[in-house]
Amino acid sequence: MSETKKLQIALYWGAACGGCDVAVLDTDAFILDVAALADIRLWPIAVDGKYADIEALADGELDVAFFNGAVRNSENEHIARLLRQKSRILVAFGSCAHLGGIPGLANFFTRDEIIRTAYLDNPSIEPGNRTVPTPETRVNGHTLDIPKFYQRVFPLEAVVPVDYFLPGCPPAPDQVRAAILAIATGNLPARGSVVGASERAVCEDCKREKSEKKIGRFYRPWEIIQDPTKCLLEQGIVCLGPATRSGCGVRCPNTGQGCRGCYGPLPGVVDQGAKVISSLASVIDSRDPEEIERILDGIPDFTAIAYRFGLPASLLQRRIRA
Amino acid sequence: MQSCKIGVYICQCGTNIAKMVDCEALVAFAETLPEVALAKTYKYMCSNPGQDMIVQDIQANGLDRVVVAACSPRMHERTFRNALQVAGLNPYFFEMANIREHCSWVHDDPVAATQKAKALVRGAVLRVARHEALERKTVDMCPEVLVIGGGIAGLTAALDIADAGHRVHLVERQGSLGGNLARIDLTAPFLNAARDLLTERITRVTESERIDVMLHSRVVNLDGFIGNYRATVEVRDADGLPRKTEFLVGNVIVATGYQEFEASRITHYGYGKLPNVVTSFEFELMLRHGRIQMADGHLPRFVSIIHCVGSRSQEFHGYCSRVCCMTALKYAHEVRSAIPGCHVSDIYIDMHAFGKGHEDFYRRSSEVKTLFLMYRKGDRPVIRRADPGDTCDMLIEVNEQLSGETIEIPADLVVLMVGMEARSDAHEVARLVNISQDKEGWFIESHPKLDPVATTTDGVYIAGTCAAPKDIPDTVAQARASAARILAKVARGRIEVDAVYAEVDEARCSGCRICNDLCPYSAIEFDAVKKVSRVISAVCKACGACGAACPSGAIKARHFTDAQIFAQIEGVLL
Amino acid sequence: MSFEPRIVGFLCNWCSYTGADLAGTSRIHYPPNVHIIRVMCSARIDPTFVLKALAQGADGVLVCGCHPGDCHYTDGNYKAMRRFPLLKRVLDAYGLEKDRVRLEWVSASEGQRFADVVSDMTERIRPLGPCRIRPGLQADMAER
Amino acid sequence: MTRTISIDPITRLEGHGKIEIFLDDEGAVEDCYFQIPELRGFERFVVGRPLEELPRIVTRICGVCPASHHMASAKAVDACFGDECPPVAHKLRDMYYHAHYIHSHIAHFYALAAPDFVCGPDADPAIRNILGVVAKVGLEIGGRVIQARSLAQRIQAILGGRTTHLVWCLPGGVAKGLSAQELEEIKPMVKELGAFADFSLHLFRQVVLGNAQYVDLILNGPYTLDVHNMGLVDRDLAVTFYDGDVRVVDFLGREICRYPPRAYAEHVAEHVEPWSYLKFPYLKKRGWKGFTEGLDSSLYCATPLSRLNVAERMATPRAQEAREEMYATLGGRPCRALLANHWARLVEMVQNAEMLERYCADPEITSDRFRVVPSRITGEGVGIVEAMRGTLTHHYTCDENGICTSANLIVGTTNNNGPIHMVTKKVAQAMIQPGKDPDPAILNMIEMAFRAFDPCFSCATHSLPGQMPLEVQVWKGGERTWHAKRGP
Repeated sequence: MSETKKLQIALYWGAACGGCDVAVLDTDAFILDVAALADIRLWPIAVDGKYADIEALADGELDVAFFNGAVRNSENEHIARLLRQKSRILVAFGSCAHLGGIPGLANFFTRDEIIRTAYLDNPSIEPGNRTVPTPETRVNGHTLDIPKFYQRVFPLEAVVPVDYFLPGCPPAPDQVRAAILAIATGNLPARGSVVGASERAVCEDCKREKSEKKIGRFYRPWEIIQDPTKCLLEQGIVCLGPATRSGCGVRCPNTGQGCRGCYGPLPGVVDQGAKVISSLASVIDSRDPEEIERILDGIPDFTAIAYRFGLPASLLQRRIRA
Repeated sequence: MQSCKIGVYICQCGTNIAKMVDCEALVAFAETLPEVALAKTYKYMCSNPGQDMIVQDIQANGLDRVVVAACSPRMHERTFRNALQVAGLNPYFFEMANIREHCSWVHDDPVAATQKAKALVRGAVLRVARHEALERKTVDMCPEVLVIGGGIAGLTAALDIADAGHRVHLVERQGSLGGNLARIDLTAPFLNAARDLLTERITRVTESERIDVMLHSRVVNLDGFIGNYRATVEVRDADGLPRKTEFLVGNVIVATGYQEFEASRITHYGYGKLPNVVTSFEFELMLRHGRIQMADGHLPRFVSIIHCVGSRSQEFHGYCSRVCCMTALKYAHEVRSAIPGCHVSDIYIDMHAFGKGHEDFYRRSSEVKTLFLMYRKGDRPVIRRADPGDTCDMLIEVNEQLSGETIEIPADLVVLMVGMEARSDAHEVARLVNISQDKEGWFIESHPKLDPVATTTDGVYIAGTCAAPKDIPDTVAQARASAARILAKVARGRIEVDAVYAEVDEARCSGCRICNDLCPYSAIEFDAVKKVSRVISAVCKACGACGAACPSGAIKARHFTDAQIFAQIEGVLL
Repeated sequence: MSFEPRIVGFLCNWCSYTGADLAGTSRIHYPPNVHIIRVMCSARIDPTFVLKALAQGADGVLVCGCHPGDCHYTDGNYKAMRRFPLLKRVLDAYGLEKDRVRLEWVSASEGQRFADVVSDMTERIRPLGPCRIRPGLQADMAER
Repeated sequence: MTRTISIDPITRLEGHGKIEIFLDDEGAVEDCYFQIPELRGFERFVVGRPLEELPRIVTRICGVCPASHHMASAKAVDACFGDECPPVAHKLRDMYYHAHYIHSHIAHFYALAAPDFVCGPDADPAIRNILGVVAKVGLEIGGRVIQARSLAQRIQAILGGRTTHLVWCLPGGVAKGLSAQELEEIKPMVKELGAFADFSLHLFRQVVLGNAQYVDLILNGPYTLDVHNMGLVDRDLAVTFYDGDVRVVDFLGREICRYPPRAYAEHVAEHVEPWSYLKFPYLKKRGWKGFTEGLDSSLYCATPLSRLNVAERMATPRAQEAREEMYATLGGRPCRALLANHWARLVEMVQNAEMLERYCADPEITSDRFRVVPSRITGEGVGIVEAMRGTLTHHYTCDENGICTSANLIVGTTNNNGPIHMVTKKVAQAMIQPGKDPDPAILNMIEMAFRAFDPCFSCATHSLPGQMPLEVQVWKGGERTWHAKRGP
């Protein structure tokens, strides 16, 4: 090739909220640099494109595809496979693609439970309704398809091989900027690595004062007025900061709320929630089984806190179905 | 992970393993496992030829990992690690699969047992592939020794160490040395005076320049690790006021002894209510005062000795206190000598006379017309006050086993042979020096047979009756053994500490400080400048609590890493 | 063939593993369903290990440590004691049957107790049938 | 033989939309379906969660308007906790929300709507995007747009700690207040945003109103629907966003109903079709009447224009002036021209900027009384806000421990599902004539219809607001006979 080829990139989504794309927009003027640096072949928020355009690409024609969102239905999976095929580098962009994200909380329920709540059992549903969406419907002699709603949510990696993971819900714009630059310059770590995040936990960047920990009581965040200078955990407010990669800019603890782990587990940790169990419980200040139970009662619904962003990527992945 | 060459050795343990586990099938199975270069089975892997086989295979075949499926690693892990070392391989490239204690000895279906053995071997193979070479560190060994307890065990150990030229700190709770032995008159079976045994030792100890005796004292804290313990002792001065003193020692001997069973717990012996029912220690006091008498000062005409008071019973202690039978015979002997014509009856369950000269002593005692009555365990004799017209103070009813009859005998004095039990404060001592107790409260040895004076804490030894009931020769032997063990280590000057400890990857530590308060040994320090936590490896005892708790995965429990345990989990789920 | 539960046992070296050894030296028979993994202290048992075993196909997980107050490492078993109820809450949220995961204190002298625990646990898991975690996850992939 | 035209996916709105057009034997449009293929199930999986976690979970319904969900959720949670939230907290939240509106409206107007008008509806699709707009208006203005959006984000970050997916509100108030120092930091930004809102209106007048062709398109294109309007109004019946009563006004301007949030279920119901995951809300008291227009219809729009249509006035003077200008130009209130939504958005932006100025001058805004510890749990609450893309309802119940026992959500764009479905068919019928091959311009026509709604199917279908690269396929007997697409 005689002239330097511009980077061919695509941004696309699965079951997502759009926050990841907003995070890219939040790089502000950097977007203009990206436009100069690369051909954005596909970015539905700002640039036209559709499935057929991806399909028309040669295999590996894209240098990088950023996939945000989880895999919730057959359409998400289809796009994921297509992008994998067309891209040299596939990046799981944001918590949902990385770990399943908040949509992954649906893995505590079955498909039927979700459908029932959405379409049958709720106070504003049409009286007497018994209709629920179905993958294939015959209407007036026509067939209408909608994607198959899977039993559960998958992270991107469960469906296709992923080269890099850019964590965060959403990824911090600075990290997005750095990651795109790293890719543009080929300055990348080994495949399979997490990029755009620290190798240390959120506490590293958290300015709150930390000391030895002993927790005699957990508080729900609204139950006490917290000290803005002290470690939240030491005040009994559940914070996943110690078990979560930094890189977010300590957004939640700085606001006065405990971290919920969107940047995912630290290197080598296979189950973020298990680490939260282990660390949090270890510092409970009691040796009496009944008192320990009482202290733990101070964290209702612990599981959905510990696995807020990572349930589909956890070891057990979902609630066991009968 | 680099690929490796694993040798797998299946021990038949004579027939202990082979009779339940198909060792050949296990070999064939092991050969199919990833990275296994060779698999063999042998009669006794722990034997010299067995170890040689490993050494030769390592050298000839370039093995770099070894799995031995045999007995418990608590038995022979050290043996095989040494073999690896001999062969020039890092000793931590070794893993044992426990197919004897956990398999062949506890299962009765050969098919299921073999299947389980395969799973255990697979776990070990997958694990060992992830083992890392670990280097042991050496630290200075402080030659001074702390001896806790000034009884015969403590005195003996202290003298041996002092005689070898090292300083000893001897801490005794009481105001005098000698312990329980000082309460005894003559010893069985050779009837040496206890006083003679003790006096010479106490004199030497108190006069020794190298032994610092602290009476009315107790150890209140012990920090550190082998070679480098810091002891804090609370000493009472002349006015009885406590003051604390601190000193460094390299090793500790725990020789805190026993306490006697509280006889009043067996209510129908009437101890504490019937004036002429006494314990063996009270009887010793009479002997030492030279007069065997009833509470009213009269000489007894009928003396009964009851064995196993508190011992060998379901309600109290299940074990035998070991010294009482011979002591009882000694009493019979002494009563007969002191009060000729006095009728002595000896009420026992079995007569335990297993020591040197004991059987002979028993035979001689039987010849002095002692009436032996055998009762059944759980069917204790009953003592009651005699009626006013009777010629004796009490009557004892015994269901006599040999005759099969219920016999009532008169008694003016009843001696209860109270057993030994762990001291009520043994628990505090155990925590202080970080050793374990068994369910009866006795301190647990490192190995009941092969390492009976060491404990699970390096540098802490046990001697005498704090570990279990024993007689004087055994106590003294243990005391001298622990002293010898310490002297051997002190002689080397430096001590190798285990390579298994936790370490913090500072590049991964966020300084969250979750771990800081978890270490029971305060081995974790926080660097306030770098804002990271750090493990002082020499202080770490490798429990792994911090590794499990570290939310960042920044703490690695060496030799028990996540990767190793995950591999083993995968492996055992065959 | 009848269902034989596969149970992974995590035992502390000083009490429970020694207790299991004692069951062996005492020739106390018990079912062969528990496969023991030795750790130095029950405090080393990261809840991840339990989840990992379940995800790998274990039908049950047994965690054993020294009796409270008797830890070789002073208070390691209290750490296990604190983590376990939280882990149980999580497993409950995942829908796991309670009997599949168990924490027991077994001392070095309790060979019989170890054998009893294994027998009891095996018999409680047997009627539950194989744990559905692993086949469930495999079915998820197939269902897509 | 029926022919099918498939437009799949409708990316620039949110990716996850699909239009199927069925032609009869003559080639006329027989049926047209707007399908939403995505469901995530938030209503189910927030059940069992502690209520205080909900505001920080539901933001992930939509990353484009997370603050809308956060605020609606916070208000529903407040209600479940007995509404003890102090006034300062409400002011801070409202202030945040105005900044959020500005950010969203800027993004929509400049990135999504402006390409049509600035570059022209017929411009090469490859440049019909924000970059094309920048190229046309110049880098200076382009830079100013990016900066204004960035300022709006910055104000949110200062107030609530985060922009996308904030975690700020909790039962009893907000987790952090506004310091005097932070207020001083915000003030110049607010000033610039005020100026920018005026500038945007000016640009609109210049580019759109100055072009007779565009005005004609707005007023006379196929983009009108005779359905009703829904929006929040304050006590003075002025436009409001964070809090108020819901008012529904028919397309002739007559009030159908006005109700407080807690009464929503008496007035709104949702119809389900098996061929879409997105429900179709309608006016409950009228019953489901199908996809029909007219005074009897039970369908309504909830858009910026609807908000202006249901309100009697704007809440601030400069916005009121802008509103009067708009209605005067478009032939009075209410207005049914869907493309007027773009203008309405700019009018709203003026009010947002003026409200920010008002809060900056409020001495109470830096008070530390931004949170109380709630004293009770009442068990049920409804929170309604105006999301940028329509009236947003969150309804929760909880147990005595404050654990969510049920949740019902009617999301902004969902309100417009029926109207969008209908306007799609309307456009298709206008563009596809018997005996004629489908005109490729159908893509643009449908795109513009959608863009008027700014449908956020992240919220509703859960994808992105954005470009709408369309693909039309005509099927005959299972074979594709015609294919048109808009691509990069």
